[in-house]
Amino acid sequence: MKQIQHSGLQWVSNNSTLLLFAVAIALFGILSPAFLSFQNAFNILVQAAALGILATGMTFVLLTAGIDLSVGSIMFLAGVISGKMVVDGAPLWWAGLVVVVIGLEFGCLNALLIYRLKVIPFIVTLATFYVGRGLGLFISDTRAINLPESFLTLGSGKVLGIPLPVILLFFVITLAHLVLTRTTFGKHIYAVGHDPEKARKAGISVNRILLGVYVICGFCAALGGLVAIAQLGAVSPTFGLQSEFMAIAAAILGGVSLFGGRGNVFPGTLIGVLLIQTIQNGLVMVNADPYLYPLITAAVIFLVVGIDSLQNQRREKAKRLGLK
Amino acid sequence: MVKIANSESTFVVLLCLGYYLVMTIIAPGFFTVNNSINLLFNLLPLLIISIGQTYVLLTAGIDLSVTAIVAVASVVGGFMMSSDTVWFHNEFTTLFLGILGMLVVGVLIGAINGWAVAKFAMPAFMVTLTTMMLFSGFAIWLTQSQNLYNLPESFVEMHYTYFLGIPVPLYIALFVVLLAYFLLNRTIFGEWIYAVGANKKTARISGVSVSKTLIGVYVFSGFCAAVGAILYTARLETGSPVMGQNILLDVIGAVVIGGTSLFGGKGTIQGTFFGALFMTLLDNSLNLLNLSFFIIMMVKGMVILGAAILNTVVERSLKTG
Amino acid sequence: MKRFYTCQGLILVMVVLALACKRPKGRTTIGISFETLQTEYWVASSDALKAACEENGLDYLEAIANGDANRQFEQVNNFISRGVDGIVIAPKDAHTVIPVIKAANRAEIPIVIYNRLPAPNKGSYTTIVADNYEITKQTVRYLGDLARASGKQYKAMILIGDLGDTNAVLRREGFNDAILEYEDVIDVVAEVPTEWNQEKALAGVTNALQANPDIGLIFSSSDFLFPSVISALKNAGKYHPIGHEGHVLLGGFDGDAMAYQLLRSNYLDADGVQNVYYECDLAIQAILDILNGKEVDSVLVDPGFVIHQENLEEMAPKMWGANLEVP
Amino acid sequence: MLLRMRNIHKVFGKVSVLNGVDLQLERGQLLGLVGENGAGKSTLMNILGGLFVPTEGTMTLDENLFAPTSPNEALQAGIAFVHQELNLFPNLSVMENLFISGFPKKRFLGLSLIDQKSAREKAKELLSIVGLNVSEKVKVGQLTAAQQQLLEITKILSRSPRIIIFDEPTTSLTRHEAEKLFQLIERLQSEGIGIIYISHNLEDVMSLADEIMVLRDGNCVRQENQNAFTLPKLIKDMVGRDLETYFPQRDVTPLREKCLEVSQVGAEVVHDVSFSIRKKEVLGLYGLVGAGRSEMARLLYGLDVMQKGTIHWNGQKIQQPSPEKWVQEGVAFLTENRREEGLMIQQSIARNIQLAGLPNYTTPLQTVRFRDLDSDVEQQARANKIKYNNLKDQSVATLSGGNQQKTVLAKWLMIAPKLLILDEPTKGIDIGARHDIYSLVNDLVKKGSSILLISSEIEELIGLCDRILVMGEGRIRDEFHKAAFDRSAILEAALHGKENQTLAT
Repeated sequence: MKQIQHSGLQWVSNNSTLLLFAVAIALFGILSPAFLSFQNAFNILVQAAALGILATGMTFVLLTAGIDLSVGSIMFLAGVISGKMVVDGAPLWWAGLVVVVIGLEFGCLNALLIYRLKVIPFIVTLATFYVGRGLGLFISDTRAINLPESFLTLGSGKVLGIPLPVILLFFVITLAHLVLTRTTFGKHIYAVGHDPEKARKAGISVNRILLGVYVICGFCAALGGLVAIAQLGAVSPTFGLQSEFMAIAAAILGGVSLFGGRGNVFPGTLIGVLLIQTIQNGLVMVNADPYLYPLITAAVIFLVVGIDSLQNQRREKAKRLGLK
Repeated sequence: MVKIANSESTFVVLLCLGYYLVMTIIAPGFFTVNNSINLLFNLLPLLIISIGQTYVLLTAGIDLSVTAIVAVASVVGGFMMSSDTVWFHNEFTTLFLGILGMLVVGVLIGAINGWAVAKFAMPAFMVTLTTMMLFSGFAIWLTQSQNLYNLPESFVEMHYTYFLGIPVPLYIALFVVLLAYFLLNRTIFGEWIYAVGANKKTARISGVSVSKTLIGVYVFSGFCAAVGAILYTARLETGSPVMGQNILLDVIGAVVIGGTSLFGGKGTIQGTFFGALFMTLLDNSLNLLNLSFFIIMMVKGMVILGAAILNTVVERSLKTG
Repeated sequence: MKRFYTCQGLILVMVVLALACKRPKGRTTIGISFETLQTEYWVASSDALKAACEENGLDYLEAIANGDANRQFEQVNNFISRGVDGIVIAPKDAHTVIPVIKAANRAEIPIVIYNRLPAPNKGSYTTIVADNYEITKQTVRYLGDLARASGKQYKAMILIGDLGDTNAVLRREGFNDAILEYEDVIDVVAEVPTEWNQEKALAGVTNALQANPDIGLIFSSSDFLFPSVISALKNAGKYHPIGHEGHVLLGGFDGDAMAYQLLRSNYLDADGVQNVYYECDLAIQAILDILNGKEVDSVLVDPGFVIHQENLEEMAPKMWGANLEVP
Repeated sequence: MLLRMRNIHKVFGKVSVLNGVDLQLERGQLLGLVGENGAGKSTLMNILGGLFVPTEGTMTLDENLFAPTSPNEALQAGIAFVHQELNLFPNLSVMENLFISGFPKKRFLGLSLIDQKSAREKAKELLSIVGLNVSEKVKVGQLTAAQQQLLEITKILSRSPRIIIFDEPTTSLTRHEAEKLFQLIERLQSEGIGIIYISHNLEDVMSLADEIMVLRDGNCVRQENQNAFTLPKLIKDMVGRDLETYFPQRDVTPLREKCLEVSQVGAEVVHDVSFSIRKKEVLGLYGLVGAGRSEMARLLYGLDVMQKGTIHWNGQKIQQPSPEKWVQEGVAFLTENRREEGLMIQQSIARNIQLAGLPNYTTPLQTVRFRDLDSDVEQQARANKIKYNNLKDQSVATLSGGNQQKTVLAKWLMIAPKLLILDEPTKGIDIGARHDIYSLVNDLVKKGSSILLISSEIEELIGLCDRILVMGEGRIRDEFHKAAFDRSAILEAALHGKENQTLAT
């Protein structure tokens, strides 16, 4: 009997995010019937698209025990440059391409500094965070850029009745899931994240893996930025601020470890993203004080991280004692 | 170099010195009394907050919540001292309790950080990230995004009040710096900080009270952030929920340039002093050269990166040679 | 030794960087400090101020604080260190400008506050400000008349700005006072706090429209929030031109290019306009007057005007947004 | 001749680790390689494994010259190394670990994907060869130590090796699991694979090996057929002298008075352990790895949570033991893993030595009396014969293993411990430093302290202890008094246990 109770408790703490997600849905559903509408479910997905894409990229980096603080700046810089281009009459696809290239370049820069010069990811990406945002502000002259109609249609467009951002989100998540579970590269990411030294011994080129994950993260940041501005219709100087933290939080909520090697994009990170977005949306639906949003979101993250840390302590001890 | 700096901080001392000389020549209005006072007042809060951060980094932690602590302390101080809310009628009581309230807020948030890091073994990055979100949200919620004004005259005039020919904030900063230096270099707490940062397991087995030490450093960081908030609030004559939201880079940058390792166990107060000085010099001089803040932002980012690269290069050459 | 060379290298870079910067000339210099250039209104103001300086043969330094009051304070202090002859500041809010005024007074440099009225204080300064309350009231009255003429009942929403900013407060008051006169036809159901932030505005309007799908009148305290309003309206399927039966009455404030375009394309009903060129000329003139020892009033008011579909042709030339390129 | 290493020399900096070692290995032969820690076993094997290039000497593999410059090259040539620390990723599945260096692939929509189906089939096939009966989908972290070891061997077999080096393969295995491993090794031998087997468990080596090679101080003492060895002879070859002279004499007899009494202590892997230590007593604790020795010590010291039982210290009951309390009481714990739990590796020697004793050097204001502290630290460093250049500026990372261990010991001697718990104090330490440590221990006992010595080396325990407890499967199985010390009886107790003897099959 005791054994069953114990494992039940374990299940709860192992799936704290999923549970919170269910609780959140039930709670908001009771408080506001409109919350449970089909339309609102789509709303949540649309609003989650940008963060979801961002967090997917972040998951790759976190899996190697790295961190990328520069994603918000990449979003911003990509938004500013593409916005300027479109305003100046460049075609949309050309701007989109430039956005992607910026994301890739920033990812390369991060990765090169990390593995060539052996500076820790935190400092490297903190620096590129400031350089990127500074550059963006320099180019935009700190002005907001209002985008033409064509951008907005990208954000609100639908294919077969499904909003474009949602399609993009699911495409990115499916691809990421495939890469992580079905390719050598994906398996090597987990290996490097667990122990780079062991990975090297197993004949894995750690540098190539690092390059790969930061490039993917940069790419996702740019893409996420594109999705976000296509919904906003404008790039303000505060665009993307703190996005990196939300992306990290979403991934951590989804069970990704800051210390590498543990976690997945699907269902992990996706659930984390949906939890955050559901809370945000639900608070709106029940007409909560908007100033409470960050408080509640932060409290939820704190809770999940706390539970995970206790879990982790237990795992470590079990590992040391050779138990399962 | 004399004992003012050990080998680790020689670099940053030279950097400050050289930079100061160059700017004296080329930056208009740099080498003036007015600007020197300016420099000093810009330096003090950053220095104080960076010193708190140094303590945390020495234990291989990080405190991202300093910006939120500055904001909450500023707001609470504003509430307690503003003549719009009239809590106390005596100016001295207002001032005393207001400042005490700010310090208590800092210490409390620090204690929450430390408690979560020490007792739940939560990663410091996540703990302070969430407390940052939580408390900056809290500050905005508390004030509904409003600023608090009409602070007591004696409080807002702090920067222009001289005692024995020295402005009051300098005394405050001096107190914090000396306290920090004393705690770190003369007491068992300081030795324990280095030990916890160098190797938590070894420290624990050697009888070091790891949780007390960890809670201690986060509390100290919170305290320093609150002192920084006092200076910021007085200077801007406003209790603001967004106070200090842009200083995180400057703080971490100052500490890292000052030679403190993010992996713990290595770093000094002297180093952080010069690190903070360099960040302030950079800001002030580039400003005087009429560069906009975003260019300064980029330069700062690159300078931090440069310092980190140099640090690893030096460390590697020490290892191989 | 290696370290020594690195130091040298760093210093060299700095020297080059510094030399690349402009050195000021010996003429009268004005320090222009903007809290933000985020909106077109500030951009246009900044351009107009610089143009006014050049017209009067003045040099200028410009600093932008990107919404950080503390940074703005430090930037103005740096102006003072550099020995500017006058300061024009568009401050973050009514109170954080007070220490700035004090610093300028201490250094005995004339200071002009542009577009935002400071809270009462003992400093000496001159404020150039549009009559936010009155212009808003007139604008909303026009919308109210339209509502009453239609004979329908309207649910209304206002996007309010940063309430630390006097302008936002006055515009809100103007809106509320004007609406009181139309209580019979207009019911205010939503007040969306935006803190002058487009993302917050988008979320707020979207959610308000979700909660009250029958909102029929929206007033935005600033034109730069229109992209958010329109995006939200489109998502809710409520974005229709004037004349369409689902048209939502729209009002704004500032008179920027987007507002002009919306007026032209028949989506915007009325817009309160501040006269940027007039205000900027006033600002520079005020500084020159003070430098020449003349007395200047502490508040100089720009009366502004309301532009709407009926007086569009007549007033467009005076609307600053109409003279900008449409983005 | 499958492998021949001739006249191998290896010099690191100024230290000569190998001085002309010769080694021969036939196909299907098992060579037991024994020697004390620091004798040069791992260096020799690392040269064979391509990690180091010998300073002098040649190797031939199947009569062809063989000079690997990287582990990969050695692997290509068919030299496989089963390290003590397995090169597995616990966060990946069995199948993924098997193919981590090269997955079977297929193409799908232009993407190069892992061919799950053929990978799974191949994995199943490989697993069945070694008789590892687990699903290929299971995460490696969920396997037992023995299963992980088998998996590592499976991984190696998939590359068809010619020589496999086993480095202490049984340390984390139960006896039963070890027996199964031996069967597998025998099978590998019968397939013509040459095996080099390194172990401290001399009984195992004696029973498994065809030939035994003894290394001491970088020299090959002997390589001969195993028949030529007897256990005492083997030990003498390894240590270089008789045990009596190897361990310094101590003329102290334990007092009657007990200082520590432990009763019915238990937690996850420790069950109902009761024992006591007398003042001035050296109590040994022997057991195989996994017997729960270190775990028991950690429990006592408050590093893990004690679920039941009581501890009395000098008659006082200790509530919720913690390192902090123990250090205050004068109880020290030198742990097994020096780098992770004993030292602050990047910090100076002085900082390391002073750490535990700091509370004894504080004023009421909590400031540290640095002058007294510094002189005492220096004195202690000298007393411990630590070889250093600069106490305050030199990091312990620059010291040799022996000097590092002496530094940890110095840290504990600074609190003048009344009870010192030593967990494998001489692991990986050269003979000279060992001797120094033994002397320090004896001196301490003479001054009135007690010692709890945990060791895997029976000789060490016999040489130093007044009494030896033997642990197995988390319980105390037997107790031996100095007069009745008997190497094989102790080992027998550890392997099978007194109570279990009849049950053992």
